[in-house]
Amino acid sequence: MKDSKRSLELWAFLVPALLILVVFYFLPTILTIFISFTPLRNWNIDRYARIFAGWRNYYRLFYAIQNDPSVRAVFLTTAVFVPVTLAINVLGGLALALINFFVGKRSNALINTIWLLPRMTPIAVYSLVWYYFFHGSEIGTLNSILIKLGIIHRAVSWGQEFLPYGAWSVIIFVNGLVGVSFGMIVLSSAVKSIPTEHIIAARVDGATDWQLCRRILIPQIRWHIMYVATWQLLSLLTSYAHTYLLVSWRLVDKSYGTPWALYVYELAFTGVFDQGLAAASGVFLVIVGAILGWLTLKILGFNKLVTEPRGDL
Amino acid sequence: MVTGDVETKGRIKEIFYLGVLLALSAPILVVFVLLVISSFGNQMATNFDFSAFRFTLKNWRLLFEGRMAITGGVRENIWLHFLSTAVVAGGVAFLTTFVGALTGYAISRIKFKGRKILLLSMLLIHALPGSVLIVGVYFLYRVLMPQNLVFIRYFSFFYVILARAALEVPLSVWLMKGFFDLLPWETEWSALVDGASRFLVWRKILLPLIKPGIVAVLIFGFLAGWQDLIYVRTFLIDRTLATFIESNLETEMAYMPLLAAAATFYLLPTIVFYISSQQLLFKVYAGGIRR
Amino acid sequence: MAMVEVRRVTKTFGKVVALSNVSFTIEDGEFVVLLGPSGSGKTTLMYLIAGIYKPTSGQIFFDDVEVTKVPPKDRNVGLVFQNWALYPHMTIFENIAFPLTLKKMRLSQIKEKVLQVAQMLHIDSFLDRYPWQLSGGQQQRVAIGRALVKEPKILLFDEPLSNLDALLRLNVRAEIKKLQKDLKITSVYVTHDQAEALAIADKIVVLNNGFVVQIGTPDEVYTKPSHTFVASFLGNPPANLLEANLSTEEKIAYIGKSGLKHPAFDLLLRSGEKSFILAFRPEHATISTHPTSNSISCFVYTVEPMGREQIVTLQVDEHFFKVITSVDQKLEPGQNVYVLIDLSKILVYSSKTGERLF
Amino acid sequence: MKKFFVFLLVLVSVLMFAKSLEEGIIEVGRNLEKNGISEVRYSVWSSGDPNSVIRVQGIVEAARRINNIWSKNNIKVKITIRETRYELDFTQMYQEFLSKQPLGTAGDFLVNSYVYIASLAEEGYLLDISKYASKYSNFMADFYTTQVDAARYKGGLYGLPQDTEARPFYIRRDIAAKVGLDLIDLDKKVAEGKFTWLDVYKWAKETVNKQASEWGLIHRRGTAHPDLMQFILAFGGTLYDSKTNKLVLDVSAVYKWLMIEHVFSKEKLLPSDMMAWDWAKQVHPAIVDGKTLFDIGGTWYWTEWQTKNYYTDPKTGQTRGLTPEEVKNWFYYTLFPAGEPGKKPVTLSQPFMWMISSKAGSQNPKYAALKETYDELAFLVVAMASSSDINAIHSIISAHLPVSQQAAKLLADEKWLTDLYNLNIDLDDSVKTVLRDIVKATVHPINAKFLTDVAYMLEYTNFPPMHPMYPKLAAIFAETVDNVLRGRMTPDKAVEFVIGKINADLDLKQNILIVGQIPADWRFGD
Repeated sequence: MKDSKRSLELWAFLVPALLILVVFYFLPTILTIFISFTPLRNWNIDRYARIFAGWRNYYRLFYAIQNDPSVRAVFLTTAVFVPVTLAINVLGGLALALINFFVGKRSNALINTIWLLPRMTPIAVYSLVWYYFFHGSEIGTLNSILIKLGIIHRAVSWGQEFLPYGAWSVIIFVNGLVGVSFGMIVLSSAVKSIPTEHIIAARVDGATDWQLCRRILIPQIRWHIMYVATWQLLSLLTSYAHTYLLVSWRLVDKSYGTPWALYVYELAFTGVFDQGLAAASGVFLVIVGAILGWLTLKILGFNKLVTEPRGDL
Repeated sequence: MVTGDVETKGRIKEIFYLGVLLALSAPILVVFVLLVISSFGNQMATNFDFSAFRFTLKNWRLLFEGRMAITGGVRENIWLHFLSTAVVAGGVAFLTTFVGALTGYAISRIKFKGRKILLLSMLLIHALPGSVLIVGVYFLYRVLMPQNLVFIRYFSFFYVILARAALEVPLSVWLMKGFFDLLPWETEWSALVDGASRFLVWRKILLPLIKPGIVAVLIFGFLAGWQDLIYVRTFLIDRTLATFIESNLETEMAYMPLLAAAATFYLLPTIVFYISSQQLLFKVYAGGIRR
Repeated sequence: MAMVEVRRVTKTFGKVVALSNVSFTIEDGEFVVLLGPSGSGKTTLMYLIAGIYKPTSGQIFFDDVEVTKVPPKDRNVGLVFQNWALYPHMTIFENIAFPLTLKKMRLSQIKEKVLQVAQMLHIDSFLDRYPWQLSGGQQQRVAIGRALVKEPKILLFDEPLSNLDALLRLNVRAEIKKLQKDLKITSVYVTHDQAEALAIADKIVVLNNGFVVQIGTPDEVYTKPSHTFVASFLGNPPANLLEANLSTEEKIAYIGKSGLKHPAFDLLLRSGEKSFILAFRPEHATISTHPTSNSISCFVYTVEPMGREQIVTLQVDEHFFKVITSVDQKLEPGQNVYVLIDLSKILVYSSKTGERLF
Repeated sequence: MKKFFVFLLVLVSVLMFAKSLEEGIIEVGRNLEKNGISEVRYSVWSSGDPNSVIRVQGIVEAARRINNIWSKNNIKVKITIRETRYELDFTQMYQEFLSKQPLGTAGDFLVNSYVYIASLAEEGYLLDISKYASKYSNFMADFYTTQVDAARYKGGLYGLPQDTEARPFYIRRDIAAKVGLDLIDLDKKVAEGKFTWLDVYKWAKETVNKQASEWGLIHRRGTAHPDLMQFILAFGGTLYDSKTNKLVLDVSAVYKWLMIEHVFSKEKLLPSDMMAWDWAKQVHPAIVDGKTLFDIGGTWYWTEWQTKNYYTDPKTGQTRGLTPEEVKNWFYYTLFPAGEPGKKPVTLSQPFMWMISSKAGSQNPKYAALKETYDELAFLVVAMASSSDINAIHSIISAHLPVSQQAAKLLADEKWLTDLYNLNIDLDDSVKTVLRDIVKATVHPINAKFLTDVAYMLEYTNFPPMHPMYPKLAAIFAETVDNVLRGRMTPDKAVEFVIGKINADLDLKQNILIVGQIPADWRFGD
C-alpha cells in the first residue's frame, strides 16, 4: 500500500518526460525506420505508407553515394564541418569565458549580450545578415571592408571561390558563432565557481594570466569543457537550419555547403519531397549519432555524472 | 560570490583584453547594427556606402499595417502573428520547464530503477536530428489529429508546442537536475517530516528555491519556441512571425529593408527577455551541469 | 508522547556499514542524546527514527507499533536540523505554520497555534519577517517552533546548536532542556559535543563506528564509562588512559616505574590479565612535590592555566596524562612530581577489547 | 472524317447542354439552401510578387459576386472567405500546401505555378475540374486554349489559368544606339530567326569592348528555371517527351547553352558570379542604371522597375522608381532569339493557375453528403474569379499577360483603364483597399500598351515540362550553370556533370531520356 503510493508519486514525476520520450522520440524513430522502407513522398501517407518498398531507398542512397560526386562532397563536408565547428565552438567558448574572467563585470554583460545574439536571432534573419556579410560582390560587407582597407582589390565570392575551403569556411563561421555562446555560458559559469582562494594563491605565487589559465583555470573546468564538447558534437551532427538558407540563396556552393543533416532535410522538404529516401539517409545519421553519443558517454564517464540521491524515500 | 580575477591587473591590460574581445565580436556587431540601420532605410545597408541611403520610418509603418510590400501586398494582422508566436513560445517555455522540473527533480532526488538510463537517454536522444524525427512526428500528427477544423486549429497549437518542446526537453532536464542537485537535502527532509508529500515538497518548497533556474529554462524554452520555423511551418495552421518573415523573405521580389524592420521587430522581445534575465542565465548554467 | 524502540537495526550504504545491530529504547517523555564523533552513525540513526532512511535490517517501534516502513510524514515527529532548513521564501509565520497548513487546518486555528508556539519561544515579534532577516539564535528558535507546532510525538534535534556561537549555545541549550521538561515530549538529540550531552540528556546513547558503545544516564556514562572509547570521549579534558602492567608477585600495577596498589587487582590476577588500561579523570588526582605511598612519579610537561584551575600535563616514560589542580599550586615544566590518584574513582579496562573490567 | 463527326457531335452537345455560370451558381445555391446550409467558408492561399494580390483578392471578389447573385435570387446562402494567405515565395507556398493538404488544413484555393500540378495532381491533392469545364464550356471558351491545356495532366484538368507571361529579351535603347545596333524592326528579325545568339554575342562584345556598358548580358540569379531553359528551346532542344512521359536531357542543346554561358563569362560579357547576384542590390539596379545591353527578364520587370527604387537618378543621387515613359523609352524588347541560324526564337511561360484542393470546402457542414455540390461551387468560385475584368486588373497591375480574349480587350479600353485608376469600378471595398496604391503605381496606358504589344509572343510560347522530377533536373542545371560561369567546368565537362548527376539518382535516371551528344564541330565565339 505504502509502496504503491510511493511509486504512484514517482510516476507523477516521470510520466510527462516518458510520454515525450515515447511520443516524440521513440515512436518517430521507429516510424522513420518504417518510412525508410516505404516509397513515401509528398507527405502522402494515405497512399504510400502501406506500400513496402524493401531496401529500395537504401539502395538508392548507396547508389547515389557511389555515383554522385555531390553526395560524396556532402560526406566530406560533414567530416570537416562537424569537427572544425566543434573545435571553434569549444575553443571560442573557452577563450571568451577566460577573457570574461579577466575583465570587469560590466564588460562581461556587453560581451555576453553580443555573443548571445546569434543564438537569439531567428534563423531566417540570421541567415540574411550573413548573406549580406559574405556576399560575393562589392555589396557584401566583408568585401567592402577589405577593399576599403586595401587588403583585396576585387570582390571575393567567399562561399563560392577556393572550393571547397571557401564554402566550408563560411558555413563553419556562421554555425560556429551560434555554438560559441553555449560554450561561453557554460564555461564562464564554471570558471566563476572556482574558489577564489585558488586564484589568490596563484596570484600571490606570481602566476601570469597565461599560467593562471593553464595551471589553475583550465584544469579545474576540464569536465565542463568535455561536457560542452560532447553536447555540441551531437548538436552539430544534427544541425541544418543555419546552413539551409545560405545554400539555397547560393551564398555557398551547394555541394560543399551541405552537411549530412541538411542533405536529409533537403530530401524531405524540397524538390520532390522524397521522405522515404530522407528517412533512409536519416536512419544512417541516427546510427552515426548513436555511436558517437555512446562514445561520448564512455569518455565523459557517465557514472561520474550521477550521484545517488540521499535518503530512502 | 566570486565573479572574476583578483584585482592584481592594471587597467591597461584589462582594456587590452576588452579590445581583443571587441575585435572578435566585431562581425556580429557589424551585421546586427547594419540590420537595424537597414530597417530605417530605403535600402539595405550592407556595405559602408551610404550615398544613396535615406532615413525613413516607412518600413516600420508598413510593417505595423501588416504589409510586407512597398506597393501592393495583402494586409496581414501582424499582431495576430505576434500573438500566435507568443502562444507557441510561451507554451514551449512552460512545457519544457514543467517537464524539466519534474524529471530533473526525480533524477536528482528519487531513487528508482532506470534512473541512470533515463538520464543517459536524455543525452543520447539529443543525437536524434530534428529533420529526421519530423517525418515521424508528422506521421503521428496525421494519425492523431481531430477532424473538426476548429479543433484542428487548437490541436495544431497543442501539437506544435508539444513537438517543439520535446526537442528542448533533454537540455532542460539536465539543467534542472543540476539545479536540484545543489539544493540542501535538509530543506526537503524537513518538509517531508512535517508531513508533506514529495509532490508538495517539490511544488511548495523546492520550486521556489530554484526560481532562477526556472526562469532561465523558461527563457530558453521561450527562445526556442519563438525562433522555430520548421515545426511551426509544418504543423501550425496559424502563422507565426517566423513563418511570416520567412515566406516574405524571397530574394527575387521582397523589399528587403521592410524585412529588416520585421526582423528587428522579431528580435526585440528576445533581446528584452535576455537583457532582463542575463544574470539568471549564467547562474543556471553554473548549476546546470555541475558534477 | 511516545516510547521509541530501536530493535537490531543495521544500515549500510553500499559497502559502508553505518550502523550495525543497534538496539535501545527511549521511554515516554525521555530526553535521549545520541553522542558520538562524526561518522559514528548518530545522524543516520536519527534519520532512521525520522523515517528519512530505511533500515537495511531491524525494526523501529513507536509505542509498540512498528513504523519501520512508515514514511516520515506519517510518523508525527518534529525534526530540527543542524542548518535549521528554514524555507527562505516563506516568512517566519509561514515557516512555522507550514506543518499545520499541510494538515489542512483552519487558518484561525493555525494562527492561534503558531502564536502560542512563537510566544513560548519569544519569537512572536518576528512573525512577518523572512529567515535571513533574523539572527542565528532567532532562526534556531524558529526551527524549533516549526518542529513543535505540530505537537509531534517525538522531537528530533540534529546538532541544533553547532551553528551558534559559544555563549548563545549555552543559553539555547538550557532553554531546550527546560522546554522539553515543560512539554514532557520524547526527544532525541544528536550531538558530538559531550558537554552538551551531559548537560541536557536524561539518557545518553554513545555511538562509535556504527556500534552502540554505552547507554546510560549522564552520570553513569561519565563516571562509569563502559569502554575506553567512552572514557576518552567524555569530559574536558577526557579521562586519562594509562597502560599498566601487573606484576603477579607483588600484586602491584606498574605505570612506568611507579607501582600502584589497588584491592581490585586481585580480581584481575585471577582472570589472568597481565596488562590492562587504567583510567581516571583529571579531577580525580592530586599532585604533590614529594613522594607518598601509591603515588606515580612523573615530570611536569606543560601547565595550562584556565582561570580558576589549571590543567597540568604530566609525562611518565612515553605516556602523557592530565590532572586538574588549583592555580595556587605552582608547578614548573620539567619538575619531578608525584601524582596521587583517588583509588575509589579508578576504572580498569581490558587492553585487548577496551571493555571495562571493573 | 470520323474525327470531324465526333467534333461536330461534341460541339452540338456543348452548345445544347452548356450552362452559363450564373445558372450554375443559382442551381448550386438552391441545392445548398435545400440542405440547410446558410454559410460556406473557404480559404485561399496564393503567392507571387507583391502586386499580384488579385491571386487572393480575386476569390474575395468572386465570393461577393456569387453572394450578390444569390441574394438577387432570394437564396439565403453566403460565401465567407475566412482566410487569405499570400506569400512571396511560391516554392515555399507549395511546400506548405503539400504538407498541410493531407491534413485538410491547407487553403481551399491555391494559385501557384502550373508546374506543381504534376505532383499535386499525382498525389490526388487537386480537384479534377474537367467535368465542370465541359458543363460550363461556354465560359471555358473564352480562355486561350494553350493556357487551359497547360493545366491538363494525365487526362484530367486541374486548374484554370490565372495569368501567363512572356519573357522578353530586353535591350537598352541608349546603349544600342551607342554601339550602332539598329533596333528598327529588330523584333521582326528576331521573330524570323535572323537575329540569333551569335548576334547577341557580337553586340554584347562590341558593347563591352567599346565600354558602352559594363556588361553585355544579365540574366536571372539562383535558379535555371524558368528563364535559362529558353536556351535549350532556342537551340531546338526539348525538355519533355510526351510519348514516354519522361523528361529529356537534350545533350546537344544543353551543351550549346552552357557554351554560351561559358563564353560570355570568360569574355566578361556576363558576370561570372551572376548566379549569386542580389536581386535588389545588383540585378535590377544594373539593368535600370544602364549597365548592360541585353537582359533576359520577364514581363513583370516592366512594373517592377516602376514600383521599386532601383534607379539611381544621376541628377539627384537619389534612388527612385522609373516612370512609365522612361521604361518605354529606354527598353526595347523582343522574343528570346534563336540559338543559331535556322532555329526559332522562343519565349517561355510559367502560367499560374487557380487550383482547387481536393478537400475544398471540407470544413463546411454536411461535406461528405454534399461533396459534389461543394466541388462545383469551388469551381464556380474560381470561374467567377476568372472574370475578364478581374483578370484584366491582375494583368495591368502585375504586368502579367491576360489569359482570355475578353480580358485582353479590356486592356485596350482606355476608359476602363481610367475607371480602374480611380477605382471607379464595381469591386468589393476590401479589394479596393488593397488595390488602391497598386493601381496608382501601375495603371498607365503605356503599361497597358506594353502588355498588348508583347501578347504576340504567346504564339511562340513554350511551357516548362510538368513532370514531378522537373524541379530536381532544374536544380541540377542551376548548379551546373553556376559552375560554368565561375569557370570551374568547361561546357563538355559540365554536360558530363549533369549526366553524372542524373545517373547517380535512380529516380532521375528512370525519368530522364538522355538524347543526342555533344556536337563535335560546333563552335561559338571567337
